[in-house]
Amino acid sequence: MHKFKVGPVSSFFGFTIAGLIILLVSSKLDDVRVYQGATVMMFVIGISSIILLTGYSGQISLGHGAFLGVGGYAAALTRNNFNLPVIVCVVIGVLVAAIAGALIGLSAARLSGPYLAGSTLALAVGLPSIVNQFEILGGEQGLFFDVGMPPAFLGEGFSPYRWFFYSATLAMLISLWGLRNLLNSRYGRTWRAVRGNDVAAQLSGVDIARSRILAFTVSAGIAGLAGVILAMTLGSVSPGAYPLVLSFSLATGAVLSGVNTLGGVMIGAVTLVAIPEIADSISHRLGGSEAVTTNLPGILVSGLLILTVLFVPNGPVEQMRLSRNKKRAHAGR
Amino acid sequence: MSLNVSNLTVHHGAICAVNQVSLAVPTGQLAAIIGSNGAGKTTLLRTLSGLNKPTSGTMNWMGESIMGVKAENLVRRGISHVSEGKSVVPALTVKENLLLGAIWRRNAKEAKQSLEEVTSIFPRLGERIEQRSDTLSGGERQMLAIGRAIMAKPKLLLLDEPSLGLAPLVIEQIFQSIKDLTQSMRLTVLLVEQNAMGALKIADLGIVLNLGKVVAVDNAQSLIADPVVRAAYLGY
Amino acid sequence: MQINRRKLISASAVMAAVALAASVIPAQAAGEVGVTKTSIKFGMTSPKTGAAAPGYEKIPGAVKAYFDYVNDNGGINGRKLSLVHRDDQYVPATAVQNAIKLINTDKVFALLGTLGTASTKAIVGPAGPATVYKVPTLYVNTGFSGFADKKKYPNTITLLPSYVMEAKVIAKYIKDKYPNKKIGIVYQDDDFGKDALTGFKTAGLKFDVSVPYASLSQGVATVPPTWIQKLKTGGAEVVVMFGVSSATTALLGTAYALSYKPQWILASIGGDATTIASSKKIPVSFMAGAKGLSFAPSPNDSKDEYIAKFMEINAKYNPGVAFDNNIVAGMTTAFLTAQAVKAAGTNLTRKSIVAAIEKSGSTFANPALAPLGYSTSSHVGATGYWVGTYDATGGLDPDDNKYTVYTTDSGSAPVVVSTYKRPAMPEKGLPK
Amino acid sequence: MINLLNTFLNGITSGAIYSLMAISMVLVWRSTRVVNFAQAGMALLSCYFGYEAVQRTGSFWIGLFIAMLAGALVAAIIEFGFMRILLKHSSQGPIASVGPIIATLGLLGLIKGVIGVVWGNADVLIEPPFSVVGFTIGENTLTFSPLKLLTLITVAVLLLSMTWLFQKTNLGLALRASAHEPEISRLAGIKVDLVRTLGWALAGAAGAAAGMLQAITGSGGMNPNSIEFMLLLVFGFIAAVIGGLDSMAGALVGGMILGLVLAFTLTYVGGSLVFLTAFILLLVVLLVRPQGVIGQKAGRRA
Repeated sequence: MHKFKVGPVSSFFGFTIAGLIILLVSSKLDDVRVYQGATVMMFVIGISSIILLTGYSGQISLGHGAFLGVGGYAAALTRNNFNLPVIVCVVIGVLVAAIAGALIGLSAARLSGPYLAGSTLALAVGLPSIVNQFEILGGEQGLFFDVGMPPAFLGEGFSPYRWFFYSATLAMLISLWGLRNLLNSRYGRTWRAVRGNDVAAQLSGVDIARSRILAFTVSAGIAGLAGVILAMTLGSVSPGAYPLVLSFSLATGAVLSGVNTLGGVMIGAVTLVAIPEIADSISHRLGGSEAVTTNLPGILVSGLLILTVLFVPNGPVEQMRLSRNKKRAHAGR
Repeated sequence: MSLNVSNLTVHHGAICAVNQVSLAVPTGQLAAIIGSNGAGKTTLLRTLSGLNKPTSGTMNWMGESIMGVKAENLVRRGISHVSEGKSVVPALTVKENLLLGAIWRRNAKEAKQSLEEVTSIFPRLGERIEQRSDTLSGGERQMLAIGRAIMAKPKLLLLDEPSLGLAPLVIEQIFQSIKDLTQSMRLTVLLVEQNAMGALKIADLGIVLNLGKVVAVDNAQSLIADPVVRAAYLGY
Repeated sequence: MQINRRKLISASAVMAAVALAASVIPAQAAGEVGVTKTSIKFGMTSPKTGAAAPGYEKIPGAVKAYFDYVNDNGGINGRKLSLVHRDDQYVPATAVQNAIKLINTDKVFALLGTLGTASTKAIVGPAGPATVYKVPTLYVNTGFSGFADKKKYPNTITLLPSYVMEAKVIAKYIKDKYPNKKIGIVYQDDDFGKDALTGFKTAGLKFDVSVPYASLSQGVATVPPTWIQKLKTGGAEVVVMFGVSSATTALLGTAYALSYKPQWILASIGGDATTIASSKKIPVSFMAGAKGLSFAPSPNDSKDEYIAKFMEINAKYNPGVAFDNNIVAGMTTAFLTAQAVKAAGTNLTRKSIVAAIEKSGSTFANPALAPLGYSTSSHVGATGYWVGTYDATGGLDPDDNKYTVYTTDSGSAPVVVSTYKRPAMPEKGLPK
Repeated sequence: MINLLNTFLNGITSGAIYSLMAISMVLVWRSTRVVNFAQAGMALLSCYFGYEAVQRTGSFWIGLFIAMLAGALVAAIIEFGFMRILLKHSSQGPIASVGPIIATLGLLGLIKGVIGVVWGNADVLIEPPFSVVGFTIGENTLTFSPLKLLTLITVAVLLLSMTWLFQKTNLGLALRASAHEPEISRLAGIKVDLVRTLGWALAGAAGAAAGMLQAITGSGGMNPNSIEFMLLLVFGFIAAVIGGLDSMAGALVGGMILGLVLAFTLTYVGGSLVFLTAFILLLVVLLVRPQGVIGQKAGRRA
């Protein structure tokens, strides 16, 4: 995939086009869909942070929800206490999350797969209880995060959810574009090197620990952005808004998308949001007892996850590329 | 002929590690397989013991084919393999490592007997019987590895580089005990060695492997005498 | 990389396609959303699955059961009541999405009994769907006093008395009944516990021993014993428990294990005898003599006309579901809603139903023994508690056989014995 | 003084349960080099079978037995029908490092779903078989009750029988050998795949036992999303890591350390910090002694 290099500029147009398409399509949608759209964008950002971490630097996190939370809270706190413009709060949210990531990354760099997985899990379990230690964090019911109503030029009665969706989409495009360029930069190559083979990387003079920590920091920052978006769509932050389930969903989404390329990131995000819908329609058709209908979404998503790991471990996009390359090879013969 | 291999071919992915190899070892004989690095010696051995899958060819042991038989089942057919490096379980004590060899026989009494036999062959192991095997010296570990193989009451013993990384004195001991075992237990032995000289000295039969192909088969003494072999593998 | 980019775009196209399947809002027909000549559709989001589900998962069923009962008796003003429920697993993000769906897709007339402070806050907050679409949220199921503030939440109607009120009532009771005794408290170290502390503070009650605990930590076997240790060392003679039922169960369980018997005062949120008894960790008799609070009669007081009726309805319309305080909560919500609909008259609108509750909501028939505080200026629900004593069967009996109801507010108003006379149950338990 | 004693006894009782859970994770780790985040889920499922047994027979012991049996079966089936395929499919590429872990998460979700469908989302409860009233010293009553004593004894018995199994039997020898050197074990004639499945089965049984004890000593009931079981997983993992993740002895020590540290922080520092304490303890161990408190060599001993 590095064969065809595309400079930041031209790729920028690609993303712009993507944005325009989404904008165009979304104009046809009702609030339910645009709100789900906003959620999708939130997931895209969150999942890409995991893909960066896992696919490009070989680390894992089962507790990334914690960093979303940090980002969301940081943004909400700055918004509420200093009443700064939203965009500033977003930036601060990202920075604070990144710093938190750097701190955890320091230790994460020394941990291998299962240890890291468990520790991040423990982090996600442990962190929320902090909100009750400090008055300013507002306890279990959390804090408001009011980004205000849509700008006037969008017209009277313009749905805030559509506004959220636009902002979320913009955030998604910018972060993916940035991430993509970062991954094609020197750092990206280093990460892949480390992922591929520690020893070789070390021999070629790569400071593995540093590159791991950097990856974790960036990842946490992006996660923080997702956290702010989530806070925006909720109009508030609270421990309940960043539950363990969220962390698991992100990991799940990353695997559904395929952890070693950003290409499929949309797939995981859309699936996560679509599953409950699908479950709904299924149980509508088949009826089924309440016990079944209420548990169907969980079963579907878990089942899908397992099937993916079993049969398309590297994700649909990678799979397509592989099979295409195979065909090419055959044609070549 | 107790061990018969013909046209055996083994691939590692694309590379052909063992190419059309044919060889035969009579019962009770010690055959040394020599050859430079990457000649396919180890692969050949691992294939015989069922660790690697052959691509084509035939392998017969006691007249029965052992193609595609799993390693854990070959032991039950009397084939014991001492793999390259000190093939012992470091986390286990010497005694446990030895008992491991007899585990498939599911017979505590026999196991106990074999244990005594082995410790009489390698008294050193007897002295260190309760120690964890990762506290042993290289030579002792090699003895332990061989001892474990013996515990399985094998008919065919496959030895992969028993001399690897050992001091000359120790190497001599090991080779000596291998020779003794072959005779005392009427074993058929396939011995893979870098240390060609040492190996050929104790061997009845010598097989030279190069780039996966058999380039020479003869009785050990005449191989030692052969100038080409000398120049190529014995280094003088 | 080119490939990658194309993928990204096509992927977004895919997602767009998925989204395109969406329905587009049709032009709104005359009359209020969710209301037809013959029907009214309500929406509810609350946990059916997830960590918080056990117990609460019964509430929607109870609401439906009462609605069915009403419908079998001709509905209200010729309209049948229906409820669309969506499971939010107690996750605010899901709750908001559910609310948006209920409003836009299911086209409900109003939301009912949303559960949990965080979720409710996200739904009725500034950017919450209830606010954005100006949809009333009736009888929310949380004790957070904030929602009663009409200015902040013009379309939100609360039901439960606030934690602050409860704390103030307890404080008053302790000062009257247990002067100069050593008082201890175990409370959940979060906002709901802190709300309570504010209440005790305003009522001027100081604690000799105070034991905070992290929410969920009662699930760690090591935790509860330490509470008792602290209480004992502090020599508390009267102990207030202000925590969720799992924590209250844990506390009593450990106390029983230690045969530690102070004078218990169990806050209503965790003091539900059926829940504690069903935990099988202690004999119910151990609760005998403990003080408890409630604003409604206890769920096993079958002599109470409302409870009796609810039991009957539950048996018929919600078969196989054990009757407990969750059922009572659900039916009370439904019962009050039905009356609000009735009061709002045939020309039912989202504005008119809120107005109706503000106007006459305080006079609606309902099991609550404390006065309802609805007025044109306030959306406060029940405004007080009666204090009783648990008997050996876990029933909460009013002291000297009469409900003495203390009433107050979430602010600085004093705690007074209420003179409120609960409206008698209308015939057949139907709004009249 | 009495506080000290109480705190200590609390610590070891809950520590014992963590140890059991930790051991089940260690067993899985040793046989397949996977940390199984579905372990608590599997334990929960087994406990539902145990619950059914208790309902029918009224005997906790039969329930415990059934639960452990179910645990063993469930684990064996999962290893045989799932893990093997999984490890084959996702053995290379970046997925290799995370695939198995994520898959066990999927497993967890699936199990929860199944429980929800079969037993519903409400709480179910198992009645404690022994009195929970604490023993008394003079006029002081301890938090330590016959029930907790029973818990300790059960754990002790299980641990002893496992130690016997591992140290004195051929199966144990096979389990330990294949955990460390699968190839050599094959050459010794051990059917490593079968042994692996047995390892999982043992782990499943241990987890189920931990679950049953949690269910009777814990404060709440069991439900598909039981927080107590989620915590059991996290604490079990932490305990396992403290012990070096590779050693059963370590798991025991780890569980006890975790139990005691929690108990003492709770009594003498503050009640609101239990989860953070656990997390910090984990980090400290990972950074200061990644090989676990009882050290590399010992940590490797089977």
